[in-house]
Amino acid sequence: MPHISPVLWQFLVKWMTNFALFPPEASRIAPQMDALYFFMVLVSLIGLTIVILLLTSFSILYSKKRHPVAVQVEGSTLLEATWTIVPLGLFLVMFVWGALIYFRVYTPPANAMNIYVVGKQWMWKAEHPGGQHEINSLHVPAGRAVQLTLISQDVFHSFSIPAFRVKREAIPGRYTTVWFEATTPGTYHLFCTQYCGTEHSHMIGDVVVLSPDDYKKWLASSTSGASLAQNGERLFASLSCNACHNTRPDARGPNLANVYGSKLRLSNGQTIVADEAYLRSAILNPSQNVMQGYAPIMPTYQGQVSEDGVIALVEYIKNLNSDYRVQQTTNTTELLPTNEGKAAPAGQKATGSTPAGQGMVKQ
Amino acid sequence: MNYLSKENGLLSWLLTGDHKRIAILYLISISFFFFIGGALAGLIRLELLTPQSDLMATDTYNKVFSMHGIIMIFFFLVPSVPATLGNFFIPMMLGAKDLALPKINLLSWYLYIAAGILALYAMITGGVDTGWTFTTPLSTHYVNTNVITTGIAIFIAGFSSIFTGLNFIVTIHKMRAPGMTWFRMPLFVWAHYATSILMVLGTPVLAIALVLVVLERTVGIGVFDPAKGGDPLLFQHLFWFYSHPAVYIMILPGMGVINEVISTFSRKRVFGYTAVAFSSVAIAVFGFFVWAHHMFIMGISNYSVLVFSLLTMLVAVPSAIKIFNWAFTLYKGSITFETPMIYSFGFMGLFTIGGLTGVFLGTSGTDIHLTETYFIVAHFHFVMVGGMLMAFLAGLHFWWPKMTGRMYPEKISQFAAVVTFIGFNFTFFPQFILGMLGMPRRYASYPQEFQVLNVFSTAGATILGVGYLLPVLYLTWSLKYGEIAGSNPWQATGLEWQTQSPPLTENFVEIPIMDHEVYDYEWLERQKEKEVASVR
Amino acid sequence: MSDSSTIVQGATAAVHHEHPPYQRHHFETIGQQNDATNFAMWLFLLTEIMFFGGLFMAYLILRNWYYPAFVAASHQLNIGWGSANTAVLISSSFTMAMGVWCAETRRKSGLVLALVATFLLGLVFLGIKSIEYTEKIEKHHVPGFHYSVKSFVDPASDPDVAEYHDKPLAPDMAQKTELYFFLYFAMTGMHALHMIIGIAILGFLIVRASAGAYTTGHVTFVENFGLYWHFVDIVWIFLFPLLYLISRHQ
Amino acid sequence: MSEHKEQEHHIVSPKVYLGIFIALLVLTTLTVLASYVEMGVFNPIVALAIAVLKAVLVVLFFMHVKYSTKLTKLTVGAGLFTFLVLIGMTLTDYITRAWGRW
Repeated sequence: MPHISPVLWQFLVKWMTNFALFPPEASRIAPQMDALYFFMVLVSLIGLTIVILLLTSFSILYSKKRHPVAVQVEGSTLLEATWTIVPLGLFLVMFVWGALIYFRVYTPPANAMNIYVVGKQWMWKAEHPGGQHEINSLHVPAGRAVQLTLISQDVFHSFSIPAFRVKREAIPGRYTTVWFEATTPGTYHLFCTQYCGTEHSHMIGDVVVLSPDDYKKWLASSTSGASLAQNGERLFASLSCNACHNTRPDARGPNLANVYGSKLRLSNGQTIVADEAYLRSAILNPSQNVMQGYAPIMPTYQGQVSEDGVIALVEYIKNLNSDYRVQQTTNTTELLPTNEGKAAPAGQKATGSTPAGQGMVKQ
Repeated sequence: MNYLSKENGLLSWLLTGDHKRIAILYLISISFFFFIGGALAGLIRLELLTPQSDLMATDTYNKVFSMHGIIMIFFFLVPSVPATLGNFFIPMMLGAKDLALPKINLLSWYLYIAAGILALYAMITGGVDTGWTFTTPLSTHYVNTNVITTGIAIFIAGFSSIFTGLNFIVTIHKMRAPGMTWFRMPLFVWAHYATSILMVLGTPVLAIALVLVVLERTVGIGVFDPAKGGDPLLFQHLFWFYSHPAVYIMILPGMGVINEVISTFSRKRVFGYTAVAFSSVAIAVFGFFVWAHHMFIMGISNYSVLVFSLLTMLVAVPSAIKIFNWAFTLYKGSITFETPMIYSFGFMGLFTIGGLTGVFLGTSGTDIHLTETYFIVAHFHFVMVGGMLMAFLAGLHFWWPKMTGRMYPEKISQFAAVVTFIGFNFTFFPQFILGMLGMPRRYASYPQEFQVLNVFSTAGATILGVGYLLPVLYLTWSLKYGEIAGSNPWQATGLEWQTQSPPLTENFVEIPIMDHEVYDYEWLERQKEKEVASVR
Repeated sequence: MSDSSTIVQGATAAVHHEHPPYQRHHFETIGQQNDATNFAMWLFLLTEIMFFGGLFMAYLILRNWYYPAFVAASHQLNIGWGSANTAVLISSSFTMAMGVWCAETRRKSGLVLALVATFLLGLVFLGIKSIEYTEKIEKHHVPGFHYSVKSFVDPASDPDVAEYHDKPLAPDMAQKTELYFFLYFAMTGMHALHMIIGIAILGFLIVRASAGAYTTGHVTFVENFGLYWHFVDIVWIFLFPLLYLISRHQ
Repeated sequence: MSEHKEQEHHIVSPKVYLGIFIALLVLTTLTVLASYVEMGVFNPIVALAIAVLKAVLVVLFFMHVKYSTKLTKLTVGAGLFTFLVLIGMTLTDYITRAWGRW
């Protein structure tokens, strides 16, 4: 078979070199998750072995040939209690251990750097605070906690990085978050794991973990000219948000400086922490989030601003930390300060002419 | 004279009120749907032989796996054991002439057929590509396939299932023969009682969820549409409120079959009858409290995750109890290894794996990594195919002599059982590893390094396919050429075996009186002695 | 037997005895048959509870999220018609219960009369419901069909709600009234569908009852239908306060 | 037949029906009037309490549950229980979503 064997050989070579049985562990959480996983595998193997041993040994010992007449046994409370309580105990251990890991994965540390990820049919768009955009790839530094704030523009998607053992659904209408700390530089799979329509299986990409130095280089080389906050600022001005949200004493809307992270009193008496989710909701469903002392006059921007636009606005508001900045925005969008956000790239100059805000307002 | 030969002609079947004939109608129809679903599964495995989506385009693949899921779940697994074996044997095991509501029973078959035709129509005229889960807003706003037709089909199939369950509950409560107390009922009946509770209470919630999806597609206003203020997670809650208990609807009847088979072929009463009976009911009750473990990473509240994860651990325990009770039923028995027994051994091994891997997914931490991957695909196929289908085949072989009056050929069927077991493991075990590697489910294409395991899986599926075709051939053959079975070929104790095979339309010449425990093999011996004495 | 207040049916009859004509062959006694069908009806009502349960669930969540919209939208419902319909339905339940009593005590003309009254009250209910639906259609309050939020962003323009002095809703909240009306139509529509099915069966019952079918001791069919009818009544008993009476003060 | 007893058929007197009918009408009037009174959080509670009371009256007397077997009572209870499971367990998600944002 001279024709077949080279083909077969090629296949074998390809398979052997590409073959995987266990995913790489490339994040801080991965070994912890795997420890639990292997504990459960071990328990399962022991359980399975016991069952198989029981079945085979009884089958041999009490086969009709050896044991022609059955002896009736009623049952045994002691035995039954054993195999009720022992599995229950083991399952409860797994529950507690699993819950600890679950909360760890979905509770980002306070110092995590934030990257926004928008899922849409059928691509992932990552937006870095420095204004870098990526489609179907995500560059992150090793050794630093990275928080992803996910949202979907259409259907449910799920952002899965098997090598990091993390996964979170991007759902329409609400931010979800997940975080990880990559440990090993390299390129890893990024999958959409929630079925999302025709091209679901092509909604894949790469997560590139870079060493801190490489990451800095990457940030500098892939900047789009304006940071996310600057894009937000432009959008803020073009939507005339500053007509109400300004520093004038007769302003119709609350001043947004330092609003992020503060506790707000709403007109319905509730207090709420102004986080990303709140800011997003306040833009899209303003009447449910009116601050005390203000009239519910703000129009909704639902359907007018894309998710990317909302992200830019949220990022802008997050970074508004002085009245001066607000006034600047009110007067002009041309005066863009440098180094605004904590993760904004150093030495970046805004040109003001870059139409980075384009495409953020739905036509 | 028996139920098969009493009347002839198509109409005598289509208008029958006899639970046994309806069971046969169901058996034929679910087999038909099983092979359609199986063919679709074959297409899926063929496509996944190579990393690229080269056999079919991604949208075709999406339709294929969606229809595979819909047909297998709603048109095969849910009605499989209850509507065939349950329908046939519950009245007989209870010593009744029929189910309590024969007309409703026939109606439920017609609903099933109507739903099946509608689903096939939807499939032929363009298919549906939402997956069997109909996730909103994908199913409501982002696909242009036959979601409405399929939704209506499942709605109707749901009512078929409700009526079956309702009928069983009424029958079990009201139609038991004299002396047939609750704790003298075969465990098969207990399992069906638990199943029926789930059917009656769970299915309507699925029905209303589908109605809302259909309304959202037609009228376009969204209880599930975030753009209009609705919540897509609400659909998930309603859907899984049924669809999680539905997996117990699919597995509990199978567990019922295993009880009967293991007891019969080890000549022993089931170890800890009461515990097994109550564990069925416990599964049914706890089954309603755990649905949100399908939504752990979907953005439900973390505290809610804690509650549902904990309750999931509790629901795993009754299954563990059953497995060990079955194993200990063999203890000091006198075991023979006929085909149903081989299938039951297969069931116990595979269901143990399926159940334990379920715990991986119910544990919130590992669920993050394993959910939505091939791990979950492998898990539920171990439970559904390795568990339920094995049990169904065990039951089918076990009761075949009673249903048809003929024996199946023993050697070849033992061979088929072994082939099925081997093929199954080859098909689905590699998928656990694929899942741990992170291969997402519902992918038409995948990265290179997953190919080897996928090739294993496809090769296994081929063996599995042979394993499923064999019974069709030899069982059909046995209808004409099989040995005459006699009324009780297995020397089993159930009331259904104490009457002729195939049974009379009225099941019993006179209503039996249950004066002994079920699984009482000594009673059976005494009966035989009495018969011998009376002949003398 | 019929004039005592308690009938013990069937009891411990032997296997072979005279069957009444309406006893199905697979039951041993008529009592067993009655029990079985009665129990089956209850189980069916159980599924109905869960069926409406899904809608109530959706209502509960959305009402808590968009309370102002739900209040304003509920003011669009006419409380007069709503209360009248509640009374009509309660009356029909009463006549139905009387019908069952007539069947039990073998009063044929009484039974027919009660069933006809129930039938007519059911039709009155649907008539009033259709008047209400027409109002909604005229005001473009049917979700999905040219839905208009005018009455909510500018309540002054709507004389129907003048008595409540509603404040104008913010536009985003006003949109949510569409969700209220969706639930309103889904819940009352599903309820009306049950009424229509019930009325159709009632028509059948009236014909059979006037032929004397249910006054010979075989009352289960009437009784079980009564259970269904009362269940539909109960659903309305909950729908009425939830949809009409969210908040009528101000 | 078997050992299980068939249910005794109790005929409810029309007087009882009439009483329940009047009670239901009174409660309907009451619930309408209550909705016009400002009671804050108690408005929906009162409305639902009256509705539950009305439903209980219908179930117990019009539907004869008061005179029925334990099985019927258990069935009604099971329906109510499952309905509450649906509502309650779903609410564990909705109520706690706002508890700290993750």
